[in-house]
Amino acid sequence: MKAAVVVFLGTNCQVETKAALEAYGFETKYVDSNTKNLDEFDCIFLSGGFSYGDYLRSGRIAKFTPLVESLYSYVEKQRGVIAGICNGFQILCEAHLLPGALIENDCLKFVCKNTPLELDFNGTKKKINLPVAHREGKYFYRGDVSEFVFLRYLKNPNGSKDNIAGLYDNKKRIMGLMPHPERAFFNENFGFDGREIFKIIKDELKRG
Amino acid sequence: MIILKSMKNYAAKVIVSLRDDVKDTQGLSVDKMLKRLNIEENANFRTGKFYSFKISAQNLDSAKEKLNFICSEILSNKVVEKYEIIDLKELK
Amino acid sequence: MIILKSMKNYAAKVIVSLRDDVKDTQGLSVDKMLKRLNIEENANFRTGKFYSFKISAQNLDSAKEKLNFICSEILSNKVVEKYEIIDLKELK
Amino acid sequence: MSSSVDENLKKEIEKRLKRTPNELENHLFEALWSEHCGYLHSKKQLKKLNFKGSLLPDENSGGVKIGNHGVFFKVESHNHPCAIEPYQGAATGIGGIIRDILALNARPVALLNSLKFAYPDTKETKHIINGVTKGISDYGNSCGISDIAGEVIFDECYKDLPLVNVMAAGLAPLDKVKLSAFREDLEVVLLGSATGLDGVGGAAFASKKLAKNKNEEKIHVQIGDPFVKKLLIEATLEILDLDGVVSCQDCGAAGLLSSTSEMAYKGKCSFELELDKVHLAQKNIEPWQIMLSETQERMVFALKKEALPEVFKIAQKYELEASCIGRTFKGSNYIIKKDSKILSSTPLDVLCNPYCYDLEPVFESDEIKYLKDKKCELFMDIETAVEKMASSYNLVSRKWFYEQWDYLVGGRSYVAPESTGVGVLKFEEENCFVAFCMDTNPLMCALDPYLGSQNTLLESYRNLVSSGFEPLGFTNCLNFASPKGDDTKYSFVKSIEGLRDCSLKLNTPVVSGNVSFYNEAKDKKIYPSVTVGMCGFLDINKPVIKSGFAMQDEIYLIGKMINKNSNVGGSLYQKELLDFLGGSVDEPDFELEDILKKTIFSLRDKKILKSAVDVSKGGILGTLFRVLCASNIGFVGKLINEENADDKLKLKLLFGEIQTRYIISTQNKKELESYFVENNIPYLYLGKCIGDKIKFDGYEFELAKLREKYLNLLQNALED
Ligand SMILES: Nc1ncnc2c1ncn2[C@@H]1O[C@H](COP(=O)(O)OP(=O)(O)O)[C@@H](O)[C@H]1O
Ligand SMILES: [Mg+2]
Repeated sequence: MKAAVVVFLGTNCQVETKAALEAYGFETKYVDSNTKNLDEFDCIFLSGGFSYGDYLRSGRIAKFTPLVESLYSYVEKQRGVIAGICNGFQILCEAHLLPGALIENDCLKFVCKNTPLELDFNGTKKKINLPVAHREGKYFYRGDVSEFVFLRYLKNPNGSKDNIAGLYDNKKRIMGLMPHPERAFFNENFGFDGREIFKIIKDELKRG
Repeated sequence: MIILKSMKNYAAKVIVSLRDDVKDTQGLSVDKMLKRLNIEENANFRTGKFYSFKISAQNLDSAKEKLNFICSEILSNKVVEKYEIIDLKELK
Repeated sequence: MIILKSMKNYAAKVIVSLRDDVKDTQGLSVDKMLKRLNIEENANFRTGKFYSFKISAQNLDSAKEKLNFICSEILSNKVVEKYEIIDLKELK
Repeated sequence: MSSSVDENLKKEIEKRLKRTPNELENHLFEALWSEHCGYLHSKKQLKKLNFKGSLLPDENSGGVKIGNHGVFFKVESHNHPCAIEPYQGAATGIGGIIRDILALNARPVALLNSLKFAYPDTKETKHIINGVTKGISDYGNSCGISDIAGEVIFDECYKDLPLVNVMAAGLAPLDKVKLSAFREDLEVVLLGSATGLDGVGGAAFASKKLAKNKNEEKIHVQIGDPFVKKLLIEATLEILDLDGVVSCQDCGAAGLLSSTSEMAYKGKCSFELELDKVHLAQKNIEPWQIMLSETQERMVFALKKEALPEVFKIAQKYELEASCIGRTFKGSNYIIKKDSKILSSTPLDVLCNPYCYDLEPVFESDEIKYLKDKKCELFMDIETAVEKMASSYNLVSRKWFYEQWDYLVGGRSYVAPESTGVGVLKFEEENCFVAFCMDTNPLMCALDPYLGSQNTLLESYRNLVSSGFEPLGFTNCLNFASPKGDDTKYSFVKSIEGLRDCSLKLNTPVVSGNVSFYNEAKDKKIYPSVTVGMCGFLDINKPVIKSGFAMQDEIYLIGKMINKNSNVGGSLYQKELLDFLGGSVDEPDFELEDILKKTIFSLRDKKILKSAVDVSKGGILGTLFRVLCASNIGFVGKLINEENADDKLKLKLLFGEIQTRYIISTQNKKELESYFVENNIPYLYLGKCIGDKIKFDGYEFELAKLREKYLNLLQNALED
């Protein structure tokens, strides 16, 4: 399976994300913001960081790149899975590939800490811990997205509506989450629960 | 981009703020502070972002159109934000 | 704080932005993007914050005084920022 | 010439130059012959330090060698800028120290900081603390460099005089390291943000006392752009890997002038700078302003002509501006040209080799003697004392700070903050972990700069040892008041001698550092604040030792034993509980330090050791209290080891700070004690982790109550 790890100017979690994907058996490649065709990849990863400095609003400027253009056609063709972590999630929301938006944390500060979460995938619920690290991670939406939510905070760190930490689009081909699974992957001190997220993605891909 | 001879420059000022159904946490925090400092009981703060910039266009109408595009597509996200043009005038 | 019977309410709108001699890094970055997107060659973007709120005072003059105090002491940092009152009027 | 260069220096310059400097040159000298750039008062003293075993101590940053890699680390002060504009001051401090590491072609991988503030109870101080914290957060997080450790100290001597010392660490394969010296016949390229008026005159500003009115200083504010910094990091690392790129230096204090003149001086060749070539942020900027601008996010490269196209290509890829601003050639002059006219040509050995003052001989003043001779006769009852110490700003959790800083980005961070005394990075390239920490002990340095600076260095050393790391080298930041003052001269010289002697005894060199004088305002100066940042090594197959306790852990003290005759001058409890500063500072026992290190390492290897922590601020009880709160575990035991102790003595035994001690825990009492006996290790059984109370010698405290303060005191103070 082949995964692309997207590197915008200002992205900074690509190394860990790539390492985690490779540990999960993906063949991975970095792609930059000018990439116009993503068809060779089964899975596109938008990793964390501060794309274009997160100026104006997190994820906003990245939206205007050829890469995000090509994400639209990737989705249209139903080619593979797209996953956005942290800044990647913000970009997907700004690009309206996922519903809702991520706005400034209620505490008005950057928050970096390990948080307990409930992972709810295919009907099985599980408690996991993942680190979060963001300033604009409060999820806001209108309408009802509950059936697409797969990750909720058990101790809400940012004021997200309904404790939402991660969700799918309605076809379950695009997923976004604020916590960093790639940071809970290699080291007992931060746990290994991140692997659960990569497993879901792999299962999604197998599902075809 | 080809800049035509007939292009004029316009100065634009815009405010982008959260929609009314989105909690304005920053505003609430200033409210609290003013209350604590005994300055204002209930200031009902709303916050937004202010942008001023120059755009070039052939006439005021097309400047307006361009400005609306910039505001709706680049400076704001309609899911959570709204914008208000507070000034647009030709630069001489 | 004792709120006197004769207090009136005023609506204030304020813009706080970087002083002209202070580099606006966000603005520079947006300039670059607008150029990259072929939207505007040299937009000279400046960014700031917008606040709207209510203040109570006995008359317009003391409202102004209070507003200036809030702007200079709470909403802005005079080392790098300036403020501009764009509106102050009585609320009926 | 401007008033900030004194008359004697002015004469010296004319004598060496054999003419009167012109207007532009006046500005050049004012900057390069400033304390900040020229180290006028410190240069002779710094030579005393022990650099033996360090890697490239004369470069932008020195380091230590691990296998085929260099680990480079350095600390920088941004005290003056933070007093004026805390947010930008802290941000650009981080930006600056990152560049010093980057210039060597080392990827910056970690940040640390040592912050000193007044107590957070006034609006002004809260503004400073919030601004500094957010500045570090917005800048460091956005650049993608994890903030792994540091310290925060509160004392009223830092009122309006905050100290913001930031440290960066980076890694580079030894064969890729680039130096800063020019060579002849190279093109010189300036990469990064367009030069503007920001920060003009910053070097001179940092070389004098703060003016009373902050607004007078506004022209000096430097503005940081972390996004551009991130691009600059990536672009620089690519450029420095190109063939034909010879040398590199950052543009820090005194900007373009300081970097290029130093590079030329080190490279023993002439440099000709063409001002018209420099890419500018604004028109109407004077030649001297271009030279002295401290616009952030700029790097200087010297390279062979053939490499130019590749360099510009990389710049373009990262959307950075670059310009070729001049060239080097055989000679020894620094030449500035504009419109093909020569504006200035000065010999580099005059420009870059400022007059240096002698601080010696120095004397211990009556005031210091008086302090040392003072005896602490004050006391209070133990219950109140414990409650008070448990809610000391200086002892509670730093969570409020570090949760605003990304301590995980980059994939190397190995432990969470406060789980050990150091920040740890995985360094798989050399199959090891490296750890860093920062420490300062202003109270001890105020009483006895010689022992105080030794104890500071040893605190870092013990932080590393208690986590299982072998100390390799250290950096330092010497924060002092004006070097014109006799007390400051004395404490500066003694601090350096303390660091030197301690470093020789530990066989651990200094690799880099920074000096910040003039931390004083009208009627007020800071305590001498010697900040140490240390680096250590651990084999990747060995466990990092944590400080946390678990239920049923048996707790021991090893090392020096405190008694009624111990010297506890400079202990936190005297200052915080009794408002007392005086008495003699305890001396370290170097032989025992080494024995304790070996003990901890071998107990770890025998798997007898569960946790270890050095005993520092707050003494035995202060240290226990912090670990118990962090671990959320109760304790029952005996801490007072003298018969019939009164409250005064009890305070000393519980909270007194002496050197060369650790608290360790085990689940294997028998083996541990027999190891101690066999190896003749001084130890004391303190008690056991059990229940939800802290109980000792007839006293009893609810853990939950103390812990609430421990976790939330700072947040409550700072967010209110
Ligand atoms: N206290 C100190 N201990 C050891 N080295 C020091 C100390 N202060 C300065 N240095 C060294 O002097 C050199 C010049 O420092 P500095 O002017 O601060 O560099 P930069 O301008 O690159 O920040 C560096 O190599 C630095 O490590
Ligand atoms: Mg340097």
